[in-house]
Amino acid sequence: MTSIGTGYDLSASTYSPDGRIFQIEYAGKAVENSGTVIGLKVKDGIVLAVENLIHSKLLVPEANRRIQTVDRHIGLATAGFLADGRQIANRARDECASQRDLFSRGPELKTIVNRLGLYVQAYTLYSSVRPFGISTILGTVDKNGPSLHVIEPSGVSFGYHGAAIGKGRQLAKTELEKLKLSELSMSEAVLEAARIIYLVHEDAKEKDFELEVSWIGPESNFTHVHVPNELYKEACTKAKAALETFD
Amino acid sequence: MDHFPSNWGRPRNDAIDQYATYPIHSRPKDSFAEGVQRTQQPIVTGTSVLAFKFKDGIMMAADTLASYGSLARFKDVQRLHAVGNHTVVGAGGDMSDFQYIQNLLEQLIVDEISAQDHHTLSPAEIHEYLSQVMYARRSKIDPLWNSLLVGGFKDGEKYQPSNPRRPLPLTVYLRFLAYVDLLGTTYSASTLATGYGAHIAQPLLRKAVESREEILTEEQALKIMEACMKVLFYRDARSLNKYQVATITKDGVKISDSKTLDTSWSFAENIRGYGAQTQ
Amino acid sequence: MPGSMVAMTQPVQQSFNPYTENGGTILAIAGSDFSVIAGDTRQSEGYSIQTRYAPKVFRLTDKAVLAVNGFAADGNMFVKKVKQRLEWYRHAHAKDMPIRAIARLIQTMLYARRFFPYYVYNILGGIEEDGTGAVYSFDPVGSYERETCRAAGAAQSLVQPFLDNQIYFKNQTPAAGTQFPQHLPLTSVLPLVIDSFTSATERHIEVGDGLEIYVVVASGSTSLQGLQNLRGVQEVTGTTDGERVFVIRRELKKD
Amino acid sequence: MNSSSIYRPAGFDFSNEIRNNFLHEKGLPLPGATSTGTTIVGCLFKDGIVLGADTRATEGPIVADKNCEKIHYITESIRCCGAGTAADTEFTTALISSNMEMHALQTGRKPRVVTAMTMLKQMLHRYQGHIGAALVLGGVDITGPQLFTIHPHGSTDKLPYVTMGSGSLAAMAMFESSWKPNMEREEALTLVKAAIAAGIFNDLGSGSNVDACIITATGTEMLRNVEMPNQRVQKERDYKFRRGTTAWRKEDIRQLIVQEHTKPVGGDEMDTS
Amino acid sequence: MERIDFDRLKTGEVNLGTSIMAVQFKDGVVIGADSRTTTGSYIANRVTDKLTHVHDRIYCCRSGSAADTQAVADIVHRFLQSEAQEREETPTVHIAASVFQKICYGNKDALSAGIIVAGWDKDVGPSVYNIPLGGGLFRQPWAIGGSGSTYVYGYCDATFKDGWGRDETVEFVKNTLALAMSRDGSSGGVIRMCVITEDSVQRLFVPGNELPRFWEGQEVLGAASKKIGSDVEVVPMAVEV
Amino acid sequence: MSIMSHNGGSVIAMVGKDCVAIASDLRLGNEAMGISSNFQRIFPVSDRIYLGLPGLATDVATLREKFRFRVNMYTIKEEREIKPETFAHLVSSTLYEHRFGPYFIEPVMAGISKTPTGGVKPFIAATDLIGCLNFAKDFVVAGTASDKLYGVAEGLWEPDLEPEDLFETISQTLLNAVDRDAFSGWGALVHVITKDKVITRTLKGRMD
Repeated sequence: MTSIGTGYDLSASTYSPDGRIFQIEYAGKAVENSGTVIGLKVKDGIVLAVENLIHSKLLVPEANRRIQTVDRHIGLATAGFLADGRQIANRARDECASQRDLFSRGPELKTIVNRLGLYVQAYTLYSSVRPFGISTILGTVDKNGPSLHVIEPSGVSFGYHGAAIGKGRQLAKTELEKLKLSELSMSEAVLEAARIIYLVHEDAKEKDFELEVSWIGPESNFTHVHVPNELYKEACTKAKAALETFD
Repeated sequence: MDHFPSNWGRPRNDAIDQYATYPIHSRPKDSFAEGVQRTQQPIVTGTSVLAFKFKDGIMMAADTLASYGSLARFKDVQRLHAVGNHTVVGAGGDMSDFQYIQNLLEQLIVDEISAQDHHTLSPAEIHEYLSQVMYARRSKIDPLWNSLLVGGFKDGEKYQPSNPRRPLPLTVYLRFLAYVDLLGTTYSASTLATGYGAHIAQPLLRKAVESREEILTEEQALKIMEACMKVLFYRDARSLNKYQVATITKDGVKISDSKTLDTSWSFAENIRGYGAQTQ
Repeated sequence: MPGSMVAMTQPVQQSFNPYTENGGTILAIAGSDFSVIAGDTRQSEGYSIQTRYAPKVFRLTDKAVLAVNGFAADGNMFVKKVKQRLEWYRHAHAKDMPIRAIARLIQTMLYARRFFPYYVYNILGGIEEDGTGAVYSFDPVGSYERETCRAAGAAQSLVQPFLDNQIYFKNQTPAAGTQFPQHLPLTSVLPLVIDSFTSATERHIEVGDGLEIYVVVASGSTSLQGLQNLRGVQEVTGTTDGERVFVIRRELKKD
Repeated sequence: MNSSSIYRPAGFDFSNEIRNNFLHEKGLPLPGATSTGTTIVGCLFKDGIVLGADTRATEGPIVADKNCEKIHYITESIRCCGAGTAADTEFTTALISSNMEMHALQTGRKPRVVTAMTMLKQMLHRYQGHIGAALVLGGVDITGPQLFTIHPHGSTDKLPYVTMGSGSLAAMAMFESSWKPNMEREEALTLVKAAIAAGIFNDLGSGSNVDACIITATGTEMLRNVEMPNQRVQKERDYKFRRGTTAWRKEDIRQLIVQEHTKPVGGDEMDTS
Repeated sequence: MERIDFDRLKTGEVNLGTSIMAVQFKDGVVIGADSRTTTGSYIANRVTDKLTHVHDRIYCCRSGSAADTQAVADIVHRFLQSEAQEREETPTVHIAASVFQKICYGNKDALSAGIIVAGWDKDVGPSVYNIPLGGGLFRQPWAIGGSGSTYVYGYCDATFKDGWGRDETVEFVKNTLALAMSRDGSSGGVIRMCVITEDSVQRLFVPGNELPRFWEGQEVLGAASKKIGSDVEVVPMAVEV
Repeated sequence: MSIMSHNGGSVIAMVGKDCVAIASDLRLGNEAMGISSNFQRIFPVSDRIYLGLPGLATDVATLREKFRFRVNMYTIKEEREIKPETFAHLVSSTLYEHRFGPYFIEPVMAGISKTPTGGVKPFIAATDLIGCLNFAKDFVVAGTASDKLYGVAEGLWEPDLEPEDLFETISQTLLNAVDRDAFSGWGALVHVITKDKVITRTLKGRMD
């Protein structure tokens, strides 16, 4: 951390002499500390999966989800500060509602991502605020087919075929690249996503985790929902089995 | 209730335009006409909505006409709107206000989905929401010029009425049917009808349905509904012989394609004149 | 449009009227240690019956029951808001609000809307903190009074003089050496309530269909006996000690 | 109309008009008359006509008469149900009934239903709707069973089944869903009773009992209170007062039977010997 | 202006909202009308006969106030009967129309009546007279009237041809009325028609369920075709109970 | 404020066992201001027929004379006493003559007639201001307190009351009804008509 002690990292409104904004990079660190989140854009849908690290055994299972729904057909998953994730989701909901109000139909994800990007970027301009400590994966299926986007703490956003953020992102990306995403069916993608999450968790075995998987596609009537219980259990079992053979 | 939407919420005045027969563009000028909200009079209007309980749920129907004064302006407008999986809202009155209400409900459902909290809106909750909206708007003297029926069927918790403070929830499927209008007036009964239907279909419905709610099958219910729609078409000058039926059962909401009524006129062939005339 | 008709059409203002009337009648009678609050269940507009069952009498607490009559939408909204205030009171004070305070609360709430009133006649019945039966009656903007009996609503003018005669013994001279009782026992009050409503049903077109009679009884009252085996009675008490609330349902004529 | 005075001709007397208009202009609203909110119906069947009516008369929201008669006599084989302003239906039908009797006596024939209808519509049209009578006229004459409605402005309709009054929509719903041509007498009566009942139970302006009248070529059968679905229940107690309950100031008793006491007066007994 | 002047209707008066029509052809006239009578939006009579006989070969079609038009038609009917007796010849359509016109014009403040008189006489053969509100008299080859007529002027102008025979004329009347009835809430029910020729008066009846039908495609796009799928249940987040 | 309540006043008639009763209040007002507490609005028509005329005081006077005249003419022409039923129709048609300029009176009649068998038949009737007759079997009411009278009478009336009981019932009905009416009251007068006598009593009533 070359920045430490230089004084250029005290405010998001200050560049370092080499043209960096350290606060944003620190925010990136916050994302890296978080459980892995991946998103898959497959043949006819989107699958999101989260490695939800359990920091206390006292938590109620399934109570603190990191995949959120922002509109009927838009799902959102964050890596980083959970609270910031909630904030971004609420903002996304407001944006969706205002689009619906204006056009009497479901919003396009591109618009929402752009507006959220601007929103996140605004938090990199002022000394009085800190940038968002999250990266966000958004997915939807609309009349143009599935689409998947990631918004980073800087406010930048890109579209992806497969995305991974958080602690295990490198390994996850490698695994994603091996897949023929455009040929996968939704259920296959769920199994793959579960397998990848279980795989990347290997590095942090000491911590417990909870797998979260949601999808959007014909199977879910184009609504963003968590996958049905049977499929979820199947995915977990198979992921664990795969882990055995992987070793 | 007055069966003509223009008169809803107005002081009753039989001296002028008792039946709202004025063509819209030549109505007597309202002294407040300038600077008044557009909803002070309905323009494109739908007529009655009917609904009642039967063994497996709720059945609701409305014809597909939207009138502009006495002009039959749009002949295939859907006036039944599904809200989530358990509820249907049917509307009479101003169609632009109804479209606004549809948007409200759509957003309500999206918000509910987004919450992901083990809860989907029950028909009773949707009705409560609508009555709050309608009452709030009437209190602003800017009403949504509609009368709405809310029908639904959902599993829910039934409280022991004998002990309201310590509810013992029983999970049962509950049929729900209630009314709300532009004044925020609400009520519930096993048969309901808005607008013109309140006068002409309600007597038939009460006779056919009351005390048989637990016996009537969907097939029988459909027959009753068809009979009522037919009588309404015979007797309501703002109705159409095309209508849709919504059935809400535990399998969810089903809204039919529009059906055409089979009507009978042959008895009139030999009627001549209005008195002594015979040829 | 012909000019001659303009003069006739002009004074007509077709502006929106935010009120309507929904018929029905309510009444309440206070006994020495009980209170009876009753209302019919018909809701109508014009010549149409909207529903044969729309309650007008609501249990607020175990010692207070509120009857509302007039414009149904305002009535329901008002009851909802009163209940909300009582809930807040419970959260703040860990007990039910006494009826005397509820009465004043209702006045304040009504008067707050002095210039866009709730078009509702309220009658509040229940048990005071000293264990006596109480009836409070209100006008739509909050003027109120504690009384022994009161009728309100569409058939108020039919029922009230009858109650004057039968409850207050107005215009009656007692037999020599006797006195009329200050309070009637519950067994005398209930028949009077029922007869008041059957009479009103006979002569007023907006009254009928069903009758709901709430009885609030002070703890340890002798009125409890006989109440439990009455036809169509149901207990709706919320707590286990203290006052008890019962509701008696009867049919009225449906024409 | 009808001459109850020998000093002035028949017809309406407008002498109070000026005074009443003056009062009205001072802002005093004119009071309403008794109206029969009413459900009245008529229905053709194989051999004749069935007429039906409820029996409630109202003054605003108050029931003025719980069991009034709304099926009026025109002739033996013609009857007329009235809705609207009660006095108007009463007197209009009475006048036409009288005219029909005169007509029958003058022509020496049984009068026809169309004759009554024409008299009624011409009279009502003359008064331009100010006589508020909405009528259902039915009867059997030489041309067979005839059924008409007459609106207050004097328009008429000839139909096999008709309804009028505030409950007409409820009653018409029954007819539209159940009427069929060439019904039997009992079927028709049942249908008419159902139509009136629909009015009684769904229209607040109608209530109490069902009256019906069956007219066929062979005779007329007036079924007064053929259904009584709204009898008052027994009161919970009796309300007889103790005699002496009411305090009074002054009493005056006028004997209608003149008491005669014969009492011999004075003098000695007459000597009859 | 053909439109029924609703201001003139008295409170609660029965109104023949109405679509009426008369067309002359070589051998006679075809007259037609819908059958709806309304008080406001209540259909007081759904099978009214608005084709009123006033003499052997003369009929009128009535629109406006039911009471007024019936009264006027009754007066004319009576007049023509006595006229025929007195003059010992059948009155002409023109005479009938003139009497109608006289009454309507002379009482224009009190009446709301729009009447079409049509028939056959030996003077001129077939003829159609239109007496709109106000009491003017206009002879026309075809005439339409009543509230429904405003919707079909264009259709009539575009369709009518001189020199039609009986059947074509009947079709024209039937189609015009069906179009008017389908758009005008104050018209509807059945179509009654009369073909009046020298030899006969023939009644035609088209029941309400057999009216000519025209384009009935989807008129409002989008809204009605909205997909109503049953949503998949949301898998709930655990909530402490 | 209607013309009917300009002077105030109410009348009620009830049927008993072989008797009838008719009662009225005694107030004459000018709108809310009381003028007299001794205003007569029930008049004998014959020995056994009484007529109550609640409504506009000027019309009370006019109609009272009109009916006196017409009943006298009837008696002279027919050479018999008028029956209550006949009188009711006379009242009805007199009012209907004025259909389009009515008297502001809603008459109430009570009387008893003899049956051919020697018994007596009680009779009551009322009409609205244009003469629509209402032959009730129990009670008839009219005037500014009519709503209240309907309510109380419907509660208190019972069939087959003896004259003295009928007196109590009609008096209690009237007094309690007019106490809730601002335009009626100031004392009351009751006539009970039986086969052989007419009992007339002046009641004590509230004077506010």
